[in-house]
Amino acid sequence: MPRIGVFVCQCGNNIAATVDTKKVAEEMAKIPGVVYTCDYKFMCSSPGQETLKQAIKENNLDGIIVSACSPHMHEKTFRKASEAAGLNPYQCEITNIREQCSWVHHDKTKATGTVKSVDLTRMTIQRLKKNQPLKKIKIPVKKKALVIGGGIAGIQAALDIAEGGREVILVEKEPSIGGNMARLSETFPTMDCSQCILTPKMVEAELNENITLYTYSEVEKVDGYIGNFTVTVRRKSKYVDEERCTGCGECMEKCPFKVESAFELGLSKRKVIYTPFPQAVPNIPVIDAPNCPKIQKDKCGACAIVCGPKCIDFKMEDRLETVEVGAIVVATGYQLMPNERFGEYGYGRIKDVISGLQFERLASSSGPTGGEIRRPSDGKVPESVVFIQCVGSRDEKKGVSYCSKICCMYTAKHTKLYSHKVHGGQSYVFYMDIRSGGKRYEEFVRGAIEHDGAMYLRGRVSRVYEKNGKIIVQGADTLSGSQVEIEADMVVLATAIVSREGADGLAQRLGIGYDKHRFYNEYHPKLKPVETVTAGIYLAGSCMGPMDIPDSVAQGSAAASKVLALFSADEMAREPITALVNKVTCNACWDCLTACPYTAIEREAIKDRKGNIVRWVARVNDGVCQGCGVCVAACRSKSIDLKGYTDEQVFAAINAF
Amino acid sequence: MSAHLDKDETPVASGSFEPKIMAFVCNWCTYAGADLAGTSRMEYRPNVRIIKLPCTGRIDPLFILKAFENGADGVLVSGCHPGDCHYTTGNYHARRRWIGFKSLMEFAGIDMRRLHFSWVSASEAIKWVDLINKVTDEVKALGPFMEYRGLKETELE
Amino acid sequence: MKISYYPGCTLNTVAKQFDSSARDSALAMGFEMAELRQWNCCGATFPLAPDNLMGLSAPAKVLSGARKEGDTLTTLCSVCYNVLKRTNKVMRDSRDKRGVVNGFIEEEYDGSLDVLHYLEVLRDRIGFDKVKEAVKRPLKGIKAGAYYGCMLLRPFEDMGIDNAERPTIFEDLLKALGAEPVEFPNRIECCGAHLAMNNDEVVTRLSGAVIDSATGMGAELMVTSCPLCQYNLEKSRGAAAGDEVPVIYFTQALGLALGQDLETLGFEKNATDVMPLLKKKGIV
Amino acid sequence: MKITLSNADVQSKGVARVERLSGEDLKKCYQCGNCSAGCPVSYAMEIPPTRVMRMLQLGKLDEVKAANSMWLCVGCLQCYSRCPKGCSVAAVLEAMRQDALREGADRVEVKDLPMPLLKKAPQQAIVCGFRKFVS
Ligand SMILES: Cc1cc2nc3c(=O)[nH]c(=O)nc-3n(C[C@H](O)[C@H](O)[C@H](O)COP(=O)(O)OP(=O)(O)OC[C@H]3O[C@@H](n4cnc5c(N)ncnc54)[C@H](O)[C@@H]3O)c2cc1C
Ligand SMILES: Cc1cc2nc3c(=O)[nH]c(=O)nc-3n(C[C@H](O)[C@H](O)[C@H](O)COP(=O)(O)OP(=O)(O)OC[C@H]3O[C@@H](n4cnc5c(N)ncnc54)[C@H](O)[C@@H]3O)c2cc1C
Ligand code: SF4
Ligand code: SF4
Ligand code: SF4
Ligand code: SF4
Ligand code: SF4
Ligand code: SF4
Ligand code: SF4
Ligand code: SF4
Repeated sequence: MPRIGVFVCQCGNNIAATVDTKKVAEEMAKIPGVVYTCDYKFMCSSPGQETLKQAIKENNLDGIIVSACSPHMHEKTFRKASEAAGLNPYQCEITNIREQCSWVHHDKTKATGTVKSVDLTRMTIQRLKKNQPLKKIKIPVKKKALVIGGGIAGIQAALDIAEGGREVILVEKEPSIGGNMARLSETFPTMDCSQCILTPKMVEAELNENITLYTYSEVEKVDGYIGNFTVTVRRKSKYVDEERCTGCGECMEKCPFKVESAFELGLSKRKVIYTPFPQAVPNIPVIDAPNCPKIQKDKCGACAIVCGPKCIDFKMEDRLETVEVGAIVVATGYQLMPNERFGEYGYGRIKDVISGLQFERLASSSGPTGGEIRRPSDGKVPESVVFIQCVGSRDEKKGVSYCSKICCMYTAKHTKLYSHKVHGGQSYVFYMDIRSGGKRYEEFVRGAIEHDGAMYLRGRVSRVYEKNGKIIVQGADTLSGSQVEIEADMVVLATAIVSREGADGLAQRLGIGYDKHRFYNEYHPKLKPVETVTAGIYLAGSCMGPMDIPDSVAQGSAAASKVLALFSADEMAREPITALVNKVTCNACWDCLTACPYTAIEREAIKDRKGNIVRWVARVNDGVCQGCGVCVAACRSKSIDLKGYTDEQVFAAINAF
Repeated sequence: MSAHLDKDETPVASGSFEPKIMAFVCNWCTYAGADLAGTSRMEYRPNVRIIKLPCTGRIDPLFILKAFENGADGVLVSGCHPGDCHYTTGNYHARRRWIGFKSLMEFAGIDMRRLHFSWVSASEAIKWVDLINKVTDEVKALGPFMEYRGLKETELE
Repeated sequence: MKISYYPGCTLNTVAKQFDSSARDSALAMGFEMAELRQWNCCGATFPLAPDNLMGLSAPAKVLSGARKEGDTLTTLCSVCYNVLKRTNKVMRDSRDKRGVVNGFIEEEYDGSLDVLHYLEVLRDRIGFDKVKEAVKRPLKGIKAGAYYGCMLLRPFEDMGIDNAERPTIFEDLLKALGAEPVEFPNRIECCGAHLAMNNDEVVTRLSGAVIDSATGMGAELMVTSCPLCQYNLEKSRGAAAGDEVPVIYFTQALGLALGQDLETLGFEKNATDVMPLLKKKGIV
Repeated sequence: MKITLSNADVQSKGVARVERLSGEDLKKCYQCGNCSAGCPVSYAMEIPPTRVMRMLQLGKLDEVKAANSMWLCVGCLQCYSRCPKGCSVAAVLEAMRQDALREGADRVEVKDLPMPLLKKAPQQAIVCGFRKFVS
């Protein structure tokens, strides 16, 4: 026979005013198994808790009910008190007779609140009889983090984690870290030079002893769960021995072949053995194998001849490396939507129609023109430049429905850069709305208009074509209500920010969610902006959606603080509300496996004594299971149950209805 | 198990039928929404008894049948709004299963007007109150649900 | 190979040269354009308001008749093509509208016809390389501007003949014929269409801009695929700077390149004389 | 210009009818101006396409009807094919034209058409023209 105690709280007058707590206690005393009841003014007060502890000890209670406020208020309090009194905390249950009775049923004469309190407490008692003592799950935590993506967000996260004294591996798929920010010239809203503020951070990341850079590498596989991830990283062959290379650059100097530079977005060429840009970190070249005649057909080999330390190895192969980490930060960034989709704007056909990022390269002092604004076709300094905003953004039909958030700002920046660099030049901006909601952002845009003389036209451009060596832009200015035609020397498209090619594949490997635009989903857009639904995996930067540098950096730091918090204890305690499989009855239908939102269910082989697999069953990974119970309802053979909410417990409550 | 209070103390006014409603709600949204109705001191019909589950995805059709067996005149299932689920997709599973439920319940001879499915978020106290009042009144109009009560007695024998 | 052919009203009257040169060229390319036994006017405009189902009955009737004669229907005039292709799509995709329209015309047509423009037949069924092989009188040295107009391309989701903003099908044909196509900006802009009826100002302005745009890029010849475009361009020549440029149907260019007798090509029916150009280039 | 706005304008039944006839949802238009920018006859319209959409959003159907815009639209679909929101001003104008024609407001009189035109113009121009301008 169980020994149950029931404590009915009056909550001052909050409960007692409409619920007859004494009566409730009396009624409960009649239920078989209930050996102790009382009603008390403030159960959560220190004396209240003392009463509870004492009663447990004195009456040797093996389960208690506190009929009081919502479990969301004080379940923790009373479970802690129970534990202090030597009772398993999960043998303490709460009945909510305040939010569900006294506060919503005010009619004392009809005693509705009292009746309901009696019913609810009775249901809880019967449920409690089926409770099993549970133990908090302890998970060991490996205090090493993996950051995927070495843009500004990833660099910031890595630096902050390293600063907190933990080891970090930073995986970057390109030969250098830096991401898109490395391409930018000067940056809004303060107009500092991007390289000047980024390069020190890149170098810091390289020199920090807690950070290991894996450049030219990609995450291939992710196993495990929070605190215990096993990640397989493909380290693509650089054909250059990183340990020995001094970064002297001789090889690049002597390599006779050139191809279009992806970093420069086709505005200039680079050698086949290359670093993407001069300030690359690490400053170690890689060979672009598909374009190297030596690797393809054994011709050339010039680089190997000139390399002093002899670090070039044309036979080098990709390596797979496994790393064990406790947390992962995903910071894989964004790319621009391919402009070719907008044939009416002539991108790809008219050489001087370029993208915003290409303009950044033209304006950058380390770019192909040394920072002079010259048009790609003939190197002429353009006397008039038309900027078109929202290309592909806010365009349900050919592009994406969302606003790319940063292009209003960078277009204003471009007009400023242009007016500073080309005196007498005129910029025109076609916009639909100006979105400049940030600190000093609106002032920045107004400055472009009022101080730097950009001509803003409210309207969209219908088409762009060439005529007699000029680019004709045909648009509308809806404020004056007229069609507008402008003869321009160059056109810059503020193209939509979209997720990286392959972002969905990485998400699937990591088990995190993404939206229909393949941007990664945060756990909660307001309250958990850098967490994912998968515990232990965090997000930072523009892989979540369009974002400027201040936001990306803030998120990098936020993700790092989450990682450091996780790493602050050796073990992580988790609520023991997890699913459990009955291996005897499980018939391996895998319904649970497909239903589980967290991929917490694995296939387990049952082996005979000789080690032969005799059959398969489902197994729940306690580290991953979040206790939703979806699998339980999915299992047709009733072979899986949820601790703390077992079928038995729920049926007991229903039966007491 | 019948009521432990003496007959004359029950809120049932003589002659008028007061239905019993069982509500299965999720811990994160609807339970919190009901709490908010409490903290806001809103009043609603006293006929509902809540059973808290982690997620509507945990709900088994048998829970509902069992509730009817045990004297429920109506059953309510409520959880997070689509896209808002604490467990990301639990409520989608619940919703998908709901289609199956429905035909099962109909097959079992349950008038679908006695079974309600709803979304109430943690901030929708008013929606919760309106929902309980509406469900109570509708089930009240339908009268007591007797078909399943017998089952339990025979089962117990 | 035989392909059902819908000429449409205009090709039986003012645009006979468009029709005859197409038929002759088809034969030269190894297929026969089999004129539908019975046909009516397509209505010359696809009803833009989806509510107007009556407007679909005439073209649906054409399609329904054509389906009884085969599974493919080809046309020459861009307008007919636009109307028939879009109507066909409605009949295929919308069960409701199909029901109503079939009710009007007392037929059971299901949209299962393939509606192809003659250009598509050449590109997809014959192949431009085959056309190129068959050329006997290459249009060498002629800078030709292909004028698409609106109806061949828009709306893209319905027509799908080519990229709506940057089509190449027309230029590809001209290339196969040995000409030098010039891509000019206004090749997909409107000529003024039916405003020919009551608004000369607009037509002259739009068509004039088309011609200017083409000659500005060096076109010496303009090629069309629609009698209305042809008419508007011819009529507006006076307004344009590139006044001298002759305008012909693409099938005339095709027939010319395939080596047909000049007399059969009906150049004399065009408002502009193409002969001086051909002579200058040494083609005739 | 000044207009007065009332609920009856904003919730205009006439505009709702145009929406029904055209199959277009006028609320979708966010006034980007692309249609006006690309419309070949916008220069001659008393109310250019973008503003047509705006005036209808405001319920000012009569103003749009009184303007020449719907009679000038050549149906080239430049507006529709480039509208980022997938709106067809062409369909809206056609619906209004249909409405006007059904009320018997013919735009051209057949007897006024010049003979040379009737003789030389392609049939399709005349058929199409009649369908756009005559009830
Ligand atoms: C034209 C233009 C101008 C701009 N100007 C400004 C400005 O003036 N001010 C401002 O605040 N912001 C500006 N921005 C925005 C700025 O570029 C971004 O806010 C910032 O770069 C985002 O950083 P990130 O780290 O999130 O992403 P990214 O910079 O995109 O970095 C992501 C990194 O992850 C790597 N990566 C991707 N996938 C993988 C993978 N699977 N495995 C390993 N590595 C991977 C990439 O190679 C890259 O290095 C501008 C943007 C544009 C387009
Ligand atoms: C009308 C309106 C609607 C909004 N709606 C939304 C919405 O739908 N979604 C959304 O995301 N955001 C919304 N916001 C914005 C949202 O309110 C803010 O983002 C958020 O409240 C900011 O939180 P905070 O903690 O920074 O500041 P606050 O909420 O202002 O908190 C600051 C706290 O500090 C205390 N404090 C101040 N000075 C001192 C001092 N010297 N010593 C001690 N304590 C001090 C204050 O008393 C206060 O409690 C809305 C804002 C407004 C005005
Ligand atoms: S336990 Fe809850 S109900 Fe009791 S006194 Fe504390 S707050 Fe009030
Ligand atoms: S020459 Fe050798 S050491 Fe110098 S950068 Fe090239 S690979 Fe490195
Ligand atoms: S072997 Fe390849 S990388 Fe080396 S110099 Fe030759 S082309 Fe360049
Ligand atoms: S930020 Fe500005 S330019 Fe970019 S999509 Fe949004 S509104 Fe358009
Ligand atoms: S309870 Fe939820 S998270 Fe846990 S195994 Fe089942 S479905 Fe997965
Ligand atoms: S659903 Fe049930 S029977 Fe099927 S695999 Fe999972 S636990 Fe086993
Ligand atoms: S293009 Fe479309 S959204 Fe833009 S103004 Fe015209 S109708 Fe409106
Ligand atoms: S269809 Fe009409 S409104 Fe649209 S662009 Fe053409 S002429 Fe202008």
